[in-house]
Amino acid sequence: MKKRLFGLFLSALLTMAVLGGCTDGTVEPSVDHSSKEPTYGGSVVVGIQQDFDSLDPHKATAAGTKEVLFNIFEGLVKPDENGNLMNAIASDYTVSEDGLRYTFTLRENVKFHNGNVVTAEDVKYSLERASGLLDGTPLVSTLRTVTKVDIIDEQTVQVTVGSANAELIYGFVAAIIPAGSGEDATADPVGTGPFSYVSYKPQEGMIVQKFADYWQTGLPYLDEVNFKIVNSPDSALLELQGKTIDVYAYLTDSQAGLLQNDYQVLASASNVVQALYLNNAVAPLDDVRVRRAICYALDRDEINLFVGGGKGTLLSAGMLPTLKDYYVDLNDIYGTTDNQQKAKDLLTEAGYPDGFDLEIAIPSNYEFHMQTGEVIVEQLKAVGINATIQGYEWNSWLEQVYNGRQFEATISGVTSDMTPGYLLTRFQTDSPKNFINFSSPEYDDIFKRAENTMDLKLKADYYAQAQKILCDLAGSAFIQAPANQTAISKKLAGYKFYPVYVQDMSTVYFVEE
Amino acid sequence: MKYLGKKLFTLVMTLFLVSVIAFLSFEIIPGDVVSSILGTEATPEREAQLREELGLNDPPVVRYVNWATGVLKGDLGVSYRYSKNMNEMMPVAELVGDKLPVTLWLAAFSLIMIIAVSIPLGVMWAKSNNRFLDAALNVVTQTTMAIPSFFLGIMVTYIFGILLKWFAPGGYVSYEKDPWGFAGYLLFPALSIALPKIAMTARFLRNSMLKEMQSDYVRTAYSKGATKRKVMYGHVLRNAMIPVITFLGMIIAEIVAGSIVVEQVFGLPGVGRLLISSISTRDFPVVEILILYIAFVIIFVYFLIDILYRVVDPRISEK
Amino acid sequence: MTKRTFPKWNTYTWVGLLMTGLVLLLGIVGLFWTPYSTTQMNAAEIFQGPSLRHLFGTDNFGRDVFSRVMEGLSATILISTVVVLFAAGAGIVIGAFTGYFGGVLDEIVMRITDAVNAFPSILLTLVILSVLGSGRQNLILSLSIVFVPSFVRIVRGEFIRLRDADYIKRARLMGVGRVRILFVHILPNIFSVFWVSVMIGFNNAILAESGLSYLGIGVQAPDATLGNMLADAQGYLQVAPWYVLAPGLTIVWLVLGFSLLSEGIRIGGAQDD
Amino acid sequence: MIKIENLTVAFDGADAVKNVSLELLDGEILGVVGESGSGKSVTALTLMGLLNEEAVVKEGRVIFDGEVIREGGKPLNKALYRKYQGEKMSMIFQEPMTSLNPTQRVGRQVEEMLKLHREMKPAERKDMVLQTFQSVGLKNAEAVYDSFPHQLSGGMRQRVMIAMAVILNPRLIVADEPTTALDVSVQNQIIELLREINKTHNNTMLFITHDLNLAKRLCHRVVVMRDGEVVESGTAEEIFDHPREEYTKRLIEAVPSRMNRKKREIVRVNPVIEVRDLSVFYKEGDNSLFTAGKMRQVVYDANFAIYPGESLGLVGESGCGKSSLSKAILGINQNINGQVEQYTVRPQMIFQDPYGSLNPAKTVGWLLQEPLKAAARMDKTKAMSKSQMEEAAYDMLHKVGMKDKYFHRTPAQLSGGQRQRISIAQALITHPGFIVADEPVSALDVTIQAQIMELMQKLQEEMKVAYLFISHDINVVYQMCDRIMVMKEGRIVEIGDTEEVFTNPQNSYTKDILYLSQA
Repeated sequence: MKKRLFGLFLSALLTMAVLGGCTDGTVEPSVDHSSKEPTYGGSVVVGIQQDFDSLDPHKATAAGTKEVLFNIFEGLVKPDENGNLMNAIASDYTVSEDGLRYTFTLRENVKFHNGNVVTAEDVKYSLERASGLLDGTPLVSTLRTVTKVDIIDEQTVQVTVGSANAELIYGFVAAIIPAGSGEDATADPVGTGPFSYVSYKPQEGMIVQKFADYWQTGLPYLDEVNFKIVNSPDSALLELQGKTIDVYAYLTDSQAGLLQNDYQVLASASNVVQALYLNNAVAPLDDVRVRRAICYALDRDEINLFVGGGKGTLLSAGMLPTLKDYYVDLNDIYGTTDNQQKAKDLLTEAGYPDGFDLEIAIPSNYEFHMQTGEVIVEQLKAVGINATIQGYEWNSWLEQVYNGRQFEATISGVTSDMTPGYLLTRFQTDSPKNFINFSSPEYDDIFKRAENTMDLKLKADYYAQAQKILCDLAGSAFIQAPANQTAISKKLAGYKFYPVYVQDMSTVYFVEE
Repeated sequence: MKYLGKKLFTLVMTLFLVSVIAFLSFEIIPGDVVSSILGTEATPEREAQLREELGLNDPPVVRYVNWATGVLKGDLGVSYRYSKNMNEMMPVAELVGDKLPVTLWLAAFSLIMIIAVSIPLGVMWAKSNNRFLDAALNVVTQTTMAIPSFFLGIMVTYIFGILLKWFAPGGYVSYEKDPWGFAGYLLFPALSIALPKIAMTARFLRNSMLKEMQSDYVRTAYSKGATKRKVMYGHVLRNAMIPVITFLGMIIAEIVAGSIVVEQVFGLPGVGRLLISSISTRDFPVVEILILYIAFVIIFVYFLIDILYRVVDPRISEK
Repeated sequence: MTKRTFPKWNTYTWVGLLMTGLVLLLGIVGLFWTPYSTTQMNAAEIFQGPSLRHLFGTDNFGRDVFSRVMEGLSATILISTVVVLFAAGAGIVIGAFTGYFGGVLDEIVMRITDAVNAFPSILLTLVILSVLGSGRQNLILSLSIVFVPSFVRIVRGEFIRLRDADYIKRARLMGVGRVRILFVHILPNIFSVFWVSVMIGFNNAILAESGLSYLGIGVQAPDATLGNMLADAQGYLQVAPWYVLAPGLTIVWLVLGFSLLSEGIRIGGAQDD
Repeated sequence: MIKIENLTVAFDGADAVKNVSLELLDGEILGVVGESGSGKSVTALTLMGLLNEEAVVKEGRVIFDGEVIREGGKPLNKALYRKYQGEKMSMIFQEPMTSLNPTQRVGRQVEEMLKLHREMKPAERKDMVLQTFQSVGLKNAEAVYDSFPHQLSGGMRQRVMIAMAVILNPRLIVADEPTTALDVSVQNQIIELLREINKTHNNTMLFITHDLNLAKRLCHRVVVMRDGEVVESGTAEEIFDHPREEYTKRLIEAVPSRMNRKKREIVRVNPVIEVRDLSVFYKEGDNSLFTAGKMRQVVYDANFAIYPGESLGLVGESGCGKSSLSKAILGINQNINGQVEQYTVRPQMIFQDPYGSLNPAKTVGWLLQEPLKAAARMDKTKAMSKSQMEEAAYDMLHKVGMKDKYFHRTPAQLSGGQRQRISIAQALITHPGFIVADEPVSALDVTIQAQIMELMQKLQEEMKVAYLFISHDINVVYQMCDRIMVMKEGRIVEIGDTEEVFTNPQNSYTKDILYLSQA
């Protein structure tokens, strides 16, 4: 596996390493502990794949860091396992009619790990720091529209934003930290979460311990959690077999099979959109017929079978089924198996009856994408397209493909956060993240309308239209949301799957033998 | 004194060259630490802020000079990538100081294994007149040397860890926490490093001894009525060890400087792994120091070998 | 005592020749023909164990491992051969001049090779591969550069040894040109030593390539080399051991064959003296 | 009494010693004389039980004081032999440098004899070693005791070897060419030491040598061997004064002596080379950027000239500057003061070692044509066609007395004498007027030596070439040279007509070496 080298530094684009929420009951624990009583105490080792990019909750961007910091830091609101927001440090909040003013009421007596009670000062400081009001640089980009944070009284904070956005509330998951701690050079991470920070060692991991004064009484169960950085998927398997880790969330399909008897192995859909992303600005991919031909040529059932054991969820546009209010199933448009005749016809029509050469750039540290690439090359060969794989080191891929847009096609995964707009915003013509150079005035128009409405129904409708346009114009050849398989020790129960990228250890407990 | 002066000059020259090459490499390779940290979530503001924080806006020469003067003053700088706490980055000295013992212990363990096994084995092999044993050892050592290092590591893990359960793969414990557990775990990676080197050293020693046994002074020793044993240990071994010392030196340099692959296979948080990960995250301060460390170790070991050579071989010091 | 021009043949030479000959043949045949397609995937045949139909079983895409090993062999052999040719060629030229003439040039070249030697080869490889992009040619180029210093050392040592030989002194007295002395008079005399180091270099190239593949900076799929296959397969060690063992043991076999061959040549050469 | 009876020893199936019988009487020095390959060393090593394992004793017996210690067809009884080795028989080897362990102090190496065979306290052992050192003429015994072999001179090393051999006062001492690697004056001292030991300790000595003069001087009885067989044996007088066998006669005749010398008239005008006030220096230390090499002077103010067709002999001990002088003349060493004027085409050189002076990768034909090619490249007027060159090469091959079939052979397929012929041919093919011959016959057997000297003289007549003939053997020089030049410590101490120098030496050093080399 090539994951060895760079496996530790994956950024938000992680695919296999993504914990996805599956709220529609696809999670079927192989051992049912629900009848058993939770016990308190104990220590658990959780295998994680990435090293920490920062211990500052506002500066951390890597999904692998956020999944752990979730246990230490909390925002005014926080996500639950159903993809909804629940109140955390805020006990309640209201949004003004025009969507420009958010008023939060703070929960009483929420304590930081240092023993201090969270005050309105702390909240104001944290939000100003995250939104860039302190030094001009927004650390949490969703909060960039925040213009003012006011303390109404000791328990109330009002946030004013420059433009209305129904999805902005998701930005308030940003961590609340003690006032001034962002400038204190020697500060250890201090938050209000169920676990408090103990130590961190590069390349080894982070240890956290139970926070006794956690505001949700009864939580957490465990005394200590060791988030241990695992070197590679292969060593993760060995460590699971050697019982040196208790929880690991990023199994490959063959590993899942091996562990079936010794662990509770749970599958869930991830929050990643894997696609053969096509650069819409270069010939011959600038011709919509060619892009459609590629979509017809792919046999996504086969890809799913080969690289994910058939457990992935097939996609046809850039939206995830986990965001169920906004997702439309468009798999019928190009079909889930190959339609070679249609593909060839389209190619002929576009003036490429004999196909063409296509270079697929893939970050080579992602075994999953590399393998997908191997399958796709074979499938494209059948319609005459001579595709080759060019592996890139992750950083080079970022620079040349993602940021530089110097590529023809690439296989990658885009991770979603909780906001439905996140996945679709990048396909606007002038979006800085529009690395595929997708350009459709119609799409831009629809997306703008969706963004500006506070009516969620209407918003969902606009998003559905946008997905249809994206699919119809074959902006890229979308493939799947890969399945995510997690191994959990049989001694543990209470592990919850989230639709976003977190490892919530607060509800995990040892069962009585 | 002059000898020392010359050696010192060579050391400094080489270290300087190495640091420049490393610096230039970082200028050339695509991708930088900023994009590495921010990944796909980069915004222009954050990028600019981070660039400013890390001092990446200065021209390359200024950055190199700043870095070099810092190092000369004993300030190894801070990592671009690893945090010490919420707001501070990890000082390179602390980071490397934390990882170095792992690598050094690993090297020490393997070296002990290599010396403890290969020297008796080489002597026994050279002494033996048994054709079958000779051929068997030849094939076994050749085969050991033909196994790619990571494949050997995987096999060791699989056989000793999964099948025999003599150790828990990945169950590395820090040397501060549990020295015995640490040592017990290190045995197996050390074994994977040592196996091919044992084969190489034993072969080398054996060949060296066979060559020495053709020497005139061996005949002289026999003419005194000495037994083969006395001749071997009293005369041949020391002379045969002279070239072996150089050979061992190369091996020491190799394992102290880079047990990269084995650290990777066994999940040891040593400097080899740190180097690889720091290269891919473009963590320049860490990479520079590690490369200088490796270069220093290599040159220093060769220097020690040179001195040892003078001790063992009286002919050299006279020249 | 008469001296043979060719080293004496012994068991090592024969066994080594047999072993390398077999895999070389497989590799060469693999360039033109394999029993099955090396890329065609077959969902029905995933992870079939070794059988008469699939000698080394099948992989995670249902491809025939034996066919892929054949293809990988030819790629590995090609890469290693080119690397060694390049490195040895450069080693001869640089080593010859520095060894024979010595002086400031020698001092500079030795300092540079010292620096390259003291420089982690993986970093060097990564730098070159990052600058040029990954791929076969660039891997060859970077490995070659990493391998040059060792050849320079060997060649240089031999030229230093021979530059004061009586017959070279005589050649100088005759007025033979310097370049001719280097390459016509001295060079043929270092071949026995050189040949052995070429073989060792060949083996090191194979092992280095597989090591780089393991670290993820080697040749990329689907361009199979043995090292690359081994690195890809190791995740399936417990599911499909044959998939790992096939390329792994082929590497061992190939390297062992060359080691035995060079051992045979070395012993044969020693017996001649 | 020590006896070797009907000994046959084979290597690789070929008999190296055939049916040899020797008898050593108590107190005598028995010389075994022969050229290389005569089996003399193999006989001695068999006697000592030191043959390596490839050798097979097919037949015969070795009897030591009535006990059979080695018998044909049986393997070596190592345990039995160890009782004799060191205690009752010991050996002195040819190369004291390599025969001593380079990494052990010599005192300890001699002491090992005592450790192996005597129960003694360490202090007693050391005393005894020091005493023995003094008895073999090592003056500063304490210092020698603590020295490593490389810190001693050649003569001292051989004395250490002798001390080792005599310390247990064995019945038999085998000396295998003990003086060959040494300078004449030291050689003489060692011979005298051996003679003295033989007299005082009255032990038996087997003295192996290729040098007939030495045998004549030292031995009571002499055995002549050839191709593994004994040719003739008898008392020293019988053998040297009344040889019966043809081979013995030839051997004795081949030894250069002051008898057979052709006199020639040389016209000394227009020298081929003229040397004026030549001083030669050597760089010390390694050639690096950091150490500006120190210069050591090795030749002081040499003045001489050599004329066409003349042979000038250069005599001196090792390290006296002979080789440095010759290299300076040829321009190999450029660190000189003074002048060297050449009046001929590129002078060539013939070296001592016939194995090292021909490129082993090439054929004889190529080696002979290479000088022509080189000459043509430097001077276009000398360009020759391929066939012309080949013809010249064959011609030269014939001139040095070799047949056409050797044209395509490599040096490895030639004997030492043949190689030296090719060397000469290669040096002469471009018709240089002057050649430096550095010990050209020293490494050769006497009979071959005579042939080569004859060849060189013949070619000198034919080609009018001048030789600077360097040798440590003054008798060889006497036979070869018209004039003689004696060097000591970098200075030419005497130069003059050969007859005159020999009959009436002016310098005391010249007198010494003339005396020492008298048989």
